[in-house]
Amino acid sequence: MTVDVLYFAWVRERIGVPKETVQTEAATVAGLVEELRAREPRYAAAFEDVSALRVALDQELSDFDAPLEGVREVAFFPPMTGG
Amino acid sequence: MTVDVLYFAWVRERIGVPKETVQTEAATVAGLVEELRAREPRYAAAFEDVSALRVALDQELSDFDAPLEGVREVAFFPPMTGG
Amino acid sequence: MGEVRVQAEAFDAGAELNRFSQTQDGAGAVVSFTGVVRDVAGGLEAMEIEHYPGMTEKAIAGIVEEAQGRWPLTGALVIHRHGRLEPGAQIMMVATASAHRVAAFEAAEFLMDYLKSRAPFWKKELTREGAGWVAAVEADEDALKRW
Amino acid sequence: MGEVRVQAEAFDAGAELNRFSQTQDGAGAVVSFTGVVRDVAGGLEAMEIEHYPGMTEKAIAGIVEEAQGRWPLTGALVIHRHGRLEPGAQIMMVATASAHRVAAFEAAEFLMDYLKSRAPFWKKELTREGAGWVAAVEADEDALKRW
Repeated sequence: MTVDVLYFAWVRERIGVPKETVQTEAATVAGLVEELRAREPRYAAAFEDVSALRVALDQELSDFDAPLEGVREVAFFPPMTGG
Repeated sequence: MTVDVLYFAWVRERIGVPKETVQTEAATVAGLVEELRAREPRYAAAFEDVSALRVALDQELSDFDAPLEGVREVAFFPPMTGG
Repeated sequence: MGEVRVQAEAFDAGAELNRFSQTQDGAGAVVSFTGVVRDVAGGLEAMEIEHYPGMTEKAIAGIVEEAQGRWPLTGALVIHRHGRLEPGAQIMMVATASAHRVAAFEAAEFLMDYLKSRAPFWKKELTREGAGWVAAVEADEDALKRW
Repeated sequence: MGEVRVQAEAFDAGAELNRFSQTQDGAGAVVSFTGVVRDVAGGLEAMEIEHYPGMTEKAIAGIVEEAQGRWPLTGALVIHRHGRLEPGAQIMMVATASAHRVAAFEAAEFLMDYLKSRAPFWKKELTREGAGWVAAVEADEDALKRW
């Protein structure tokens, strides 16, 4: 399957792009993270500590155990600092 | 001694004047209230239940046991409803 | 640092908020509260607010000083009207500013709770059926125990 | 009943407060919060706020809806800026209105607490020495436990 993957804040800066389309066989977000980590050091650096990251699936906050099936947009980012 | 006595809200309405100068021998606020009550029915009506009243001495909230000595202005009123 | 105004005239809450905010150096958080005359039961023609000139200003200044002692405020503003107010009219406003949001919120709530029960104002409701003094609410006195 | 705006442009907090207040029929209490860029350590040139277009509006609308379910509000307003902001600039504002003051205050604090940690914004500080992302504060996450 194909998903759009978005990165924000320092995750975006480490990976170097705000958005890319990814071909994945992963069943869960955690599986997708493993695939990305294996790609290149910049991904390994961005995903070094997933406890420091948050994930949204189709623009809803979710978690790393969540299934990817049917998801079109995955976003990775650090904890939010609004307000 | 002589004190200015002020009345507010329904206390003022029952007594019929907003302010008067009173000659008193009372040592405390409670003593002054007794003297006023004895004057006329409109005072007795206003001071019927002092637990429903508040008192300020020289524009500071006080209580009915407080001494009157040195006080120039005594004000009686119901609980405040500001805000 | 603290500004207190007791007045019969209407005020412009938005303009007051902007003016207040512009003078709060170092503030990261500005909170405002505006109180509005409500026609709760229907038929309210006006609210008449009596106060104790002289004591009112002193009592509010004392409440503002107490708030400034409890929270690190860059400033605080209280405006309270008296006289005849129609439904929908703004009765009063409070504004507080601080480096952090919790202090600004708490100080504004503290000011409101104390103004309700410790500033010498009395409200009278004028309706088609007659006039009546608004009774103090026990919950308002209880609210002071929080602080 | 709930209005959400996510924008790069500055806003006029006072004008927004007045406009909001005028549409709150039955409200006796209007609370506003304005957040301002602070130069905490000295040397801040600007704050850059990144957000997640599309999700931001939805996330804030969800938080506003949650607040309206918890408190009897006549209305709520959230404005949040993104992009480059200089020290002293207003980042965001929240306004809530209700018949009673406690509901208006609590709903405004709830909105602020959730916007801090659940709306997809990220702040970057640009100083003379360089740039750094503002880290989320544990106290902000803890603040959500209150609700």
